[in-house]
Amino acid sequence: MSSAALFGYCGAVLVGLGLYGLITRAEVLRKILSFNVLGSGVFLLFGVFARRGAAAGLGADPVPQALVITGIVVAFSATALAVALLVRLNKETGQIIVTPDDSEESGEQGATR
Amino acid sequence: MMPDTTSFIDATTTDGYLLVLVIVLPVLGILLSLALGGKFIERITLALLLVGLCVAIAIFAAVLRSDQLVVYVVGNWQPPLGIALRADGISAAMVLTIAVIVFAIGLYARSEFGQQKGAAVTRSSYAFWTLLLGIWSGLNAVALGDDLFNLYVALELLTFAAVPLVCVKGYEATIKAAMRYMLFALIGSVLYLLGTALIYGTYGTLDITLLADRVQDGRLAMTRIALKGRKR
Amino acid sequence: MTITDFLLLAAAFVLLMVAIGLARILYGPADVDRILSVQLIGSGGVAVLLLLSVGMNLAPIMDVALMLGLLATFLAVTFLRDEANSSSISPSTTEER
Amino acid sequence: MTLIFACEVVLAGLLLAIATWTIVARTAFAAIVLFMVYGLLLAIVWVALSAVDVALTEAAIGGGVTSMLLMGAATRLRAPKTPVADVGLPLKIAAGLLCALVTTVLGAVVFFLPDVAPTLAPLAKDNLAASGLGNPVAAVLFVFRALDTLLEKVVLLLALVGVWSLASDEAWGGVPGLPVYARPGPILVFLAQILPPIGIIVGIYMFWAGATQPGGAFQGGTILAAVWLLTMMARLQDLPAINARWLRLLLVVGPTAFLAIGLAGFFIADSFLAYPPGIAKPLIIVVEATLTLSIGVTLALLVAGPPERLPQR
Amino acid sequence: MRLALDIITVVLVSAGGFFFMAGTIGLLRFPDTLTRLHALTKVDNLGLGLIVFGLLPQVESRLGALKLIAIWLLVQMSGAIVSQLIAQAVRRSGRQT
Repeated sequence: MSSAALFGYCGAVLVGLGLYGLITRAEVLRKILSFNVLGSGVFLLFGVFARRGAAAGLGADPVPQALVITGIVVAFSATALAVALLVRLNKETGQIIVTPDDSEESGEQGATR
Repeated sequence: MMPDTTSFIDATTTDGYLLVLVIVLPVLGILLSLALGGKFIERITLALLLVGLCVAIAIFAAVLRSDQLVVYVVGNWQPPLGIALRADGISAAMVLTIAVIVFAIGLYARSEFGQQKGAAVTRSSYAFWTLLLGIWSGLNAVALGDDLFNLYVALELLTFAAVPLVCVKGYEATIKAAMRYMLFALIGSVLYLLGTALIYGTYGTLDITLLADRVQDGRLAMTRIALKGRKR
Repeated sequence: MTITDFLLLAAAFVLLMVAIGLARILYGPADVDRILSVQLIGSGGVAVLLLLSVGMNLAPIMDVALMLGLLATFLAVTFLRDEANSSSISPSTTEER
Repeated sequence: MTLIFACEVVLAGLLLAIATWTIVARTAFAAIVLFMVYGLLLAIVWVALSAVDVALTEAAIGGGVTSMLLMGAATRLRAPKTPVADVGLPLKIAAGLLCALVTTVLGAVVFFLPDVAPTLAPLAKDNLAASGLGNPVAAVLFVFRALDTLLEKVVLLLALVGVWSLASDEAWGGVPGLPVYARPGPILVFLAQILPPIGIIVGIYMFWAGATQPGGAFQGGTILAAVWLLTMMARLQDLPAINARWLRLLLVVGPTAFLAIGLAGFFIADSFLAYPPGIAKPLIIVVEATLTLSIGVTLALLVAGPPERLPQR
Repeated sequence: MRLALDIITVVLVSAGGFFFMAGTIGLLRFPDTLTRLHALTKVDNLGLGLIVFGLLPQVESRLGALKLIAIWLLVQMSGAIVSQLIAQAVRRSGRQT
């Protein structure tokens, strides 16, 4: 097994783990964390493709590397926005989860200024 | 049909710069709105929208007239290394539709988010106009981008503008909705990226037109069908 | 065994030690214990990266070590900061179970 | 089995263990600390994959600032009165099966990858000289795929506008609610006094080195952001109000320079975002230098969150 | 000459690795946070320090050696300060419980 393949399997497991956390954890903060784990798994797969594409004296294909750098920054922006929404949600409702739709009436009340 | 792709070199067409313009115009507005702290943001947005509408019409006319793609190879770096913007009939129509709708929204929103003369810019008004520009830029980039990863960045641009717009009024129900939207957008974006990774790992390019030619029959036939629409 | 092999072996050994140490600290039970892990991954990670950098003769890896050391410090401070004005679901200084 | 592979196996095992723990940890605080360790470990993994540029970015942003952000969120959240229940066991099992399936399929994809990997590395290498840069990753980011990088800067700024838009109407234009020490202790103040000079030097070094070797605007900018946040936490510096003019100018100077030079490409080079040969490198250095500043300020403000109070007069 | 330098490296790096091991054992065996912190500082000071000095003979360029020492100094200094902060946090939490 090559090292690229090793980390490829690693990435595959991380994607599964992140997805599991996103589905099963109720707390939004934990969902955001899981999203970051999932994202890093995907980036790792990019890294594996980059490593496999090592050629012309370069240790890894620079194009996927650049994509991952852009991806990491975008994922951070997404996390920042999600966190800000969560903090605001918590301020409004006192909840750290997105409550299901049965509390829609209270939402309507909130909407009537 | 198309000649063999290996011999084909993309070239910027004479009207290609219009494609850049229609993506860059809203970006200019966003930068101005941040730099000026929201002063004149309403007027700037409407002016840019008007110019953008003209550019969109020009793109549509160019496609209609030449009956060919309008192409812009950014930085003159050919795909697969570089990024190309391409407008065929559908994307030109999309850009025009987007421009018309966003312009109409801008006119309509003046009553609610308009700025009073001399008054300091309010939160909702500032956020609305800036994010509207963001949506416009994102939509244009989605319609014109011909590169899977460029499309990803454009989709994120769209999401980050759309989510805060959902709750720009700040009511509890809208914040809940925005939170939900955000969570689904997170999953969607990361899975899209996963697909992009797999495609790059298999075919070594992200350019959609090149991909449509490289994807062979049998393997990933659905992808081929999905991409074929863009093939010339 | 060349010196390169030795350095890589040392890197693997240090990594293993850090891994075991991390497992212990992260287990808790108090959250203050967990903050120690930031410190451990900081110094241990720097050691591993320096060994790899010299062992594989790749100078840029040293920059990663520098980044790791610097960021670990900032992070430790962030956690301690939040530890200080503990509220809501931030760190519990008492034992969990 | 080579020694380096032994290293990698330990690394991979540790990474997966920490990742699993992050997902299943009981308290949010424990999960965040675990995630931080995970991020720093991931940086070592990227080194093992010969992607030093990514390793720097991961350590700085993926592990570093993201954990700061999450930690800040955890302290700001008020815990609900009722404990939060996760989904029931049947759904957990179903989700577990689904995720196991996803993992298996991805693992199979990795296993069945063709022997000859497709790559753009030779193409990038051939055009490296024409790009004017020595670092191929920087060349992809700022030359070959410059449009992505430009749009990504806009994404960052839009995210900031989005975060700000979540402020209350009264606090608009005010000061972000970064939780600061009530009374920072002397040790922290000392640290906040000596670390910034070092951080600034390292930050500038990262950006400067980026043209020829791994490093660049993101990595440098992140360090600047961390340094700035530290001084604000230690109360050596006040948080700025978001409508401060200098702040807004710093936010846009990088993207504006990038866009301006890109547009100038229409006239002085042959295309948008093309650089005229000969002065390509100085132009890109200007872009990167201003971007380092802008990214630093943007990241710090994203961590600091929406404005919460008006500045004191 | 080469051989002598290599021997220095092997000895110092091994000693550094030993302290990493000692630190890990300390983390595993010590009963409370403060003593575990004590074990951790051994890793910081001696483990990393010895490894850095062991690596110095292997670095060809003067700049590389300088960077190595700079990294060590940085980790050393921030490690000392952060340990202080952690100890403070431990004492505070001790009062609370």
